[in-house]
Amino acid sequence: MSKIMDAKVLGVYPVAPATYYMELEAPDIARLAVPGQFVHVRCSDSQDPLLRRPISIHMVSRPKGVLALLFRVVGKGTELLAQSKVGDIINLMGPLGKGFTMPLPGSRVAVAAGGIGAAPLVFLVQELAHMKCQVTVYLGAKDKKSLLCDGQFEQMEAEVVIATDDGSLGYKGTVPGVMSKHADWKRTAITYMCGPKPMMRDIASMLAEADVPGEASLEEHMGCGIGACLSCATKISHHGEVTNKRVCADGPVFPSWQVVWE
Amino acid sequence: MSKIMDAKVLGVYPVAPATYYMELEAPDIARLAVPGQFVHVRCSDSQDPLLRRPISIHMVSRPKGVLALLFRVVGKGTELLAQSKVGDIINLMGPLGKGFTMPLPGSRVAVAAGGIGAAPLVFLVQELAHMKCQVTVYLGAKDKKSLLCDGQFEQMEAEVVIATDDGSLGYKGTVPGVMSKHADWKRTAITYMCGPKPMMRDIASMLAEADVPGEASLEEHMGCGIGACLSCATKISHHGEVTNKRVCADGPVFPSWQVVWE
Amino acid sequence: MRPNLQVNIGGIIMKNPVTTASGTFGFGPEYSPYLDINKLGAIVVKGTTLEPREGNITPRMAETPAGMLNSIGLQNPGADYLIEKYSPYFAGLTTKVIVNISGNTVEEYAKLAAKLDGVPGIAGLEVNISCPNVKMGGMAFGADATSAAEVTRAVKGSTNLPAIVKLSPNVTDIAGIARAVEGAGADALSLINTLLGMSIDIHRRKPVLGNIMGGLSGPAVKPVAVRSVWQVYQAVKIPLVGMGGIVTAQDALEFILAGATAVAVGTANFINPLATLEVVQGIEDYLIKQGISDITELVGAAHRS
Amino acid sequence: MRPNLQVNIGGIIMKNPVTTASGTFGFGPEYSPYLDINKLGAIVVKGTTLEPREGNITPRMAETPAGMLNSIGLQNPGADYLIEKYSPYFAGLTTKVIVNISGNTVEEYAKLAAKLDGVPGIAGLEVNISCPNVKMGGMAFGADATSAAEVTRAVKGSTNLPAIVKLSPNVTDIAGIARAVEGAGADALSLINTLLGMSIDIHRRKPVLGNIMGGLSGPAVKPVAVRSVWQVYQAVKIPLVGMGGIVTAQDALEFILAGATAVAVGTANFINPLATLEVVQGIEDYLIKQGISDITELVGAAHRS
Ligand SMILES: Cc1cc2nc3c(=O)[nH]c(=O)nc-3n(C[C@H](O)[C@H](O)[C@H](O)COP(=O)(O)OP(=O)(O)OC[C@H]3O[C@@H](n4cnc5c(N)ncnc54)[C@H](O)[C@@H]3O)c2cc1C
Ligand SMILES: Cc1cc2nc3c(=O)[nH]c(=O)nc-3n(C[C@H](O)[C@H](O)[C@H](O)COP(=O)(O)OP(=O)(O)OC[C@H]3O[C@@H](n4cnc5c(N)ncnc54)[C@H](O)[C@@H]3O)c2cc1C
Ligand SMILES: Cc1cc2nc3c(=O)[nH]c(=O)nc-3n(C[C@H](O)[C@H](O)[C@H](O)COP(=O)(O)O)c2cc1C
Ligand SMILES: Cc1cc2nc3c(=O)[nH]c(=O)nc-3n(C[C@H](O)[C@H](O)[C@H](O)COP(=O)(O)O)c2cc1C
Ligand code: FES
Ligand code: FES
Repeated sequence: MSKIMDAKVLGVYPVAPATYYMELEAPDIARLAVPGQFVHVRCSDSQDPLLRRPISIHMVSRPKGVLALLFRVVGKGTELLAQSKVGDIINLMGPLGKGFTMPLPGSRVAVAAGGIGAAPLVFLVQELAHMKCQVTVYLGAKDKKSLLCDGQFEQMEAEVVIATDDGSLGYKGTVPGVMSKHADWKRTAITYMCGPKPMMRDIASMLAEADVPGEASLEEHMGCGIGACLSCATKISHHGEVTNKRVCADGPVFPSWQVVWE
Repeated sequence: MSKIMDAKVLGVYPVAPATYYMELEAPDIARLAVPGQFVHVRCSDSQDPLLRRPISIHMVSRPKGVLALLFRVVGKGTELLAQSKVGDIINLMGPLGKGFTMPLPGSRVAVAAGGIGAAPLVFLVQELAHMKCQVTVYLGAKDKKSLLCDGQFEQMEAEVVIATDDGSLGYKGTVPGVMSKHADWKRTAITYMCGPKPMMRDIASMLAEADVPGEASLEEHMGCGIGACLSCATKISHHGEVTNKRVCADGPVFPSWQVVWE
Repeated sequence: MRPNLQVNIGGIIMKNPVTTASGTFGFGPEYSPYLDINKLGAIVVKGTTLEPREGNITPRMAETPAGMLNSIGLQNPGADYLIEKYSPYFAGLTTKVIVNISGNTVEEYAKLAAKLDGVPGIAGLEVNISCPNVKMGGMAFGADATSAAEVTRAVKGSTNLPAIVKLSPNVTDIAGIARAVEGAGADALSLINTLLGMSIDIHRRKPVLGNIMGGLSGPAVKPVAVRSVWQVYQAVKIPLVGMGGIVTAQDALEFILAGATAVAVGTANFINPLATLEVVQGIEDYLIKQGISDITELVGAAHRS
Repeated sequence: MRPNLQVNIGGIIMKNPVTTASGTFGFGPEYSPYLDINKLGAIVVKGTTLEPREGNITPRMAETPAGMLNSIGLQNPGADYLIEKYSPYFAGLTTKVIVNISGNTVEEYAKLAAKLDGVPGIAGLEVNISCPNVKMGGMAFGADATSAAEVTRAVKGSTNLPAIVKLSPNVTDIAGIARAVEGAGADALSLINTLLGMSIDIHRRKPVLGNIMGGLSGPAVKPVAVRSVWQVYQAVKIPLVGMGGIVTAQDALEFILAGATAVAVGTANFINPLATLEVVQGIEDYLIKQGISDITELVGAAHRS
């Protein structure tokens, strides 16, 4: 079974401003994927855009063999993806990368999601729910209408704490802002996070201060997506030694205290 | 009124192996075009393929504001055109180039068409029919199933003489071959031609020998399509002097005896 | 308030920083059915030589990934024809007209420069020492700092028109050549001319272009062009006209941020005859959005960030 | 009858003419989940230096029209690690493994060449004198005929392994450098390395790449690469490995017809991990269709048409 395949588009739906939910028929990925992994997507058959685009695995349905993606249109590649129609064939590589480290069943954990960073965390919370973990999601967005996945998290019986930049829903401010008002996350086994770098950097330092472990899902521009080209280097500090790790193959998930936040 | 416009696709139909008929809503082109002119078509919004593709005006319906194209899929650009769907928007420049010189009304004329070269000649015969000209079409193709536009020519009451390379319909052989058996074209006011270069070269020399005027529609790879870049040069001999003329702006139709056939 | 778009290219005052790349815009009238040429900062017309030239054999053009090869070979009606037939048209335009010149010898460049001096309607010369498509009068002069400087000196000594010297990217050290040309008196530099390239027809097993090699242009070359502008900006003080693959205002802004005072649109005209105007508009929109009152503030800004 | 695909690159016998471009295929194992590496004529592994290197700061990659810029900067675990960790893997492959080497000084190249001599599993060296992404040990050596020859001589004097010297396209006269390198004893040449380019982020008003400039690769550069192979084929007698923008067998055949005895697939691996195998298959199909019994008949055929 190869890690490269053609997948049929089952549906594409707008869910928020410039944000789309897509379902693909990809049974091998659905079967093998773990939360935090991604697929490397060929958005066009032409040479413009040339390269694949990394997109997190948002959800899978193993019985149905379905892979779901949630993505924001930011440029040519995601624009083409958003325009695809039911029945179109999209070439995928995956599942790629190392996912989140799962806690012991029944643990209490925190999840911090900013903007489109919510995408991979739905799959994570799904698995955490299966493991009967007690999950608090700190969910941030620009405003109410940009908020993503709140309903999904609630359905999975996570406690959801919302923060919006403009205060149009929940706490007015950022995710680290709302976390600093809540002490809950300090008593969890681990905090998982995905979102803008400044958000993750701030949370990472709060975690470090409180001496709580955390894992962050990072982004870097990617060439190969499988560890061969070294495009996606990120600085990771381990026992005081800083080395370049590959987001695609060594990550995208790294211990938050090891990430050299720049 | 600009010569550049977005045109809506009204229909795309396969009509022969790798050959498509397409209708576009383009009232300005329908109104202004004369037979032998072409449109310069943007086949994709991406930079691959980069350049426009020149396609002859196959037919127009002035009352309906419809432009029809007939094209063969040979590469990326024509492949994309063939894949377009009803409602798609295609950017066009046109009508471009100089068309055929029309004869006196009621004249007797010959038309020689080889393969996809039939495309612009349908529009021509349409106009000739309006002018009550007596038209003989020498129509060639590889085989019966590749033959194009025979029905259309017959509907316009042209006499149609068919030649196929494999003899699966009509005379077995080439268009110049069948013409050499017919003497009719020698008694016409002019012979119009469009098709592969060797075909046109042979007919041009037959015409020269018989001292009958002819006009040939040429092809060259094009950049701008409007005479600015000099990509599409072709050698034209005029009063013994050979100069480079632009197929896009000085042609695509040239007197067949002036073309330097190489 | 609308931002200032006016720039000065070695004495040629352009109302906005957008011009056309020589050889891609004919002499101007070809594009009149599509846009109001007077809305451009300047137009640079087809490469002109002392005598008329027929150019290279066909095919002269081949599409490549996000680019095209051309081997036109400077087909043009010659300087006398230009002066007689086109200069009255040029004189009637309110945009600036820059004539691109080439020669087989240094003397030919000088003669041509002298001949065009004082012709009404001509605002400046672009000295092409970088055409890859002709044996002489082309890239040979631009490939070497000494000969590039020699041509520049000869032109400057023969005319009062501002001279923009056009550089080739097919060199080891473009900054060194730029310095030599500046030292020889060039008023401005334009870059890049096309990259030397070729395609092979695998069915006929021979080169696609009649002339074998040709010049690569279009979006494909943009990264090389931006890099060249970046390097030359660090090497000289005279203004630069940046070009190579500009399709949109975003592309043009990359060149301006890298150090170009003006930009030229070439191959993109073939795809979108309105590209130049859209670039002008897009630059203005960007300035407004970013709260910048004068385009010249942006020139080379990426070096200072 | 199946045509002969075997070629000889300066003593390295490849079962077919298709290999991988250094830096785009890791050390091999990365691509094993996607294809059977032993079906390739050879693999060229990531650029290796005497000491481990961390490479350049990020961002290290930017997409461009039909191309990409990289400024990896030779991040690699060093020669000792390669020998210890990867050479047993190499020795277990039936395809040929070529190690791409770089150094800061001529001596480093020599030491590295000596060190890799006799290591099981290594069939040859590709000497990178053309990396645009490191201050030393890179393009500087390849930009000048004298230093290119010097590196070549030093390597050849230190090893019995066949040496393929990799040329830079960022030069005025690639054929001249090729001749100098051939004269210094190179067994084969590979070309092209990346074109020096850059992109600017117009929102942040600074270069996209952390290292400012990077190397342009992918389909965009193909015309420059084919032209380089064409020119170098006319200048030297040693075999050439052609690369730059190869995505399909058609692309590869352009290089072979221009004069390349073998070809390497680089950036295309990122888009389609099976690209190399598809190129092998497509070349074989073409030979059969054209009734050619031996690939070597095709090498440089476009010069003879
Ligand atoms: C491991 C990983 C998982 C991701 N998961 C998701 C997801 O689930 N949903 C989602 O909306 N986005 C996700 N992203 C970001 C997504 O890859 C980019 O938004 C996308 O590549 C942009 O492509 P474009 O052509 O639309 O934009 P352009 O800006 O035109 O892209 C130009 C180039 O930059 C690269 N690029 C641009 N932004 C990013 C970015 N943020 N990260 C990496 N490369 C980038 C593109 O891949 C391309 O090579 C993920 C990124 C990574 C690294
Ligand atoms: C004035 C004129 C009228 C034409 N009318 C028709 C028509 O009515 N129906 C039809 O099927 N074809 C017509 N052609 C040919 C048509 O333009 C080409 O088949 C088409 O450009 C091929 O594009 P592609 O991307 O499919 O092929 P590719 O081979 O991928 O094209 C690569 C490049 O070569 C150019 N090219 C390839 N073949 C030709 C050609 N024969 N002539 C000019 N450029 C070419 C393309 O435009 C492109 O720049 C006409 C050509 C000209 C010059
Ligand atoms: C068809 C064509 C003809 C050209 N003719 C000339 C010329 O006569 N003189 C010249 O200096 N440059 C000429 N050039 C080069 C362009 O002016 C420009 O430098 C180059 O195309 C890069 O810009 P672009 O990528 O925007 O096209 C020509 C380019 C093309 C495509
Ligand atoms: C990400 C990346 C890393 C590269 N690293 C090296 C290297 O270490 N050594 C080297 O000689 N060339 C290196 N190259 C250049 C390639 O080997 C090749 O010469 C170039 O990319 C052109 O081929 P392509 O267009 O098929 O990619 C690298 C290219 C890329 C894209
Ligand atoms: S994207 Fe190639 S190593 Fe990560
Ligand atoms: S295509 Fe540009 S002049 Fe004809």
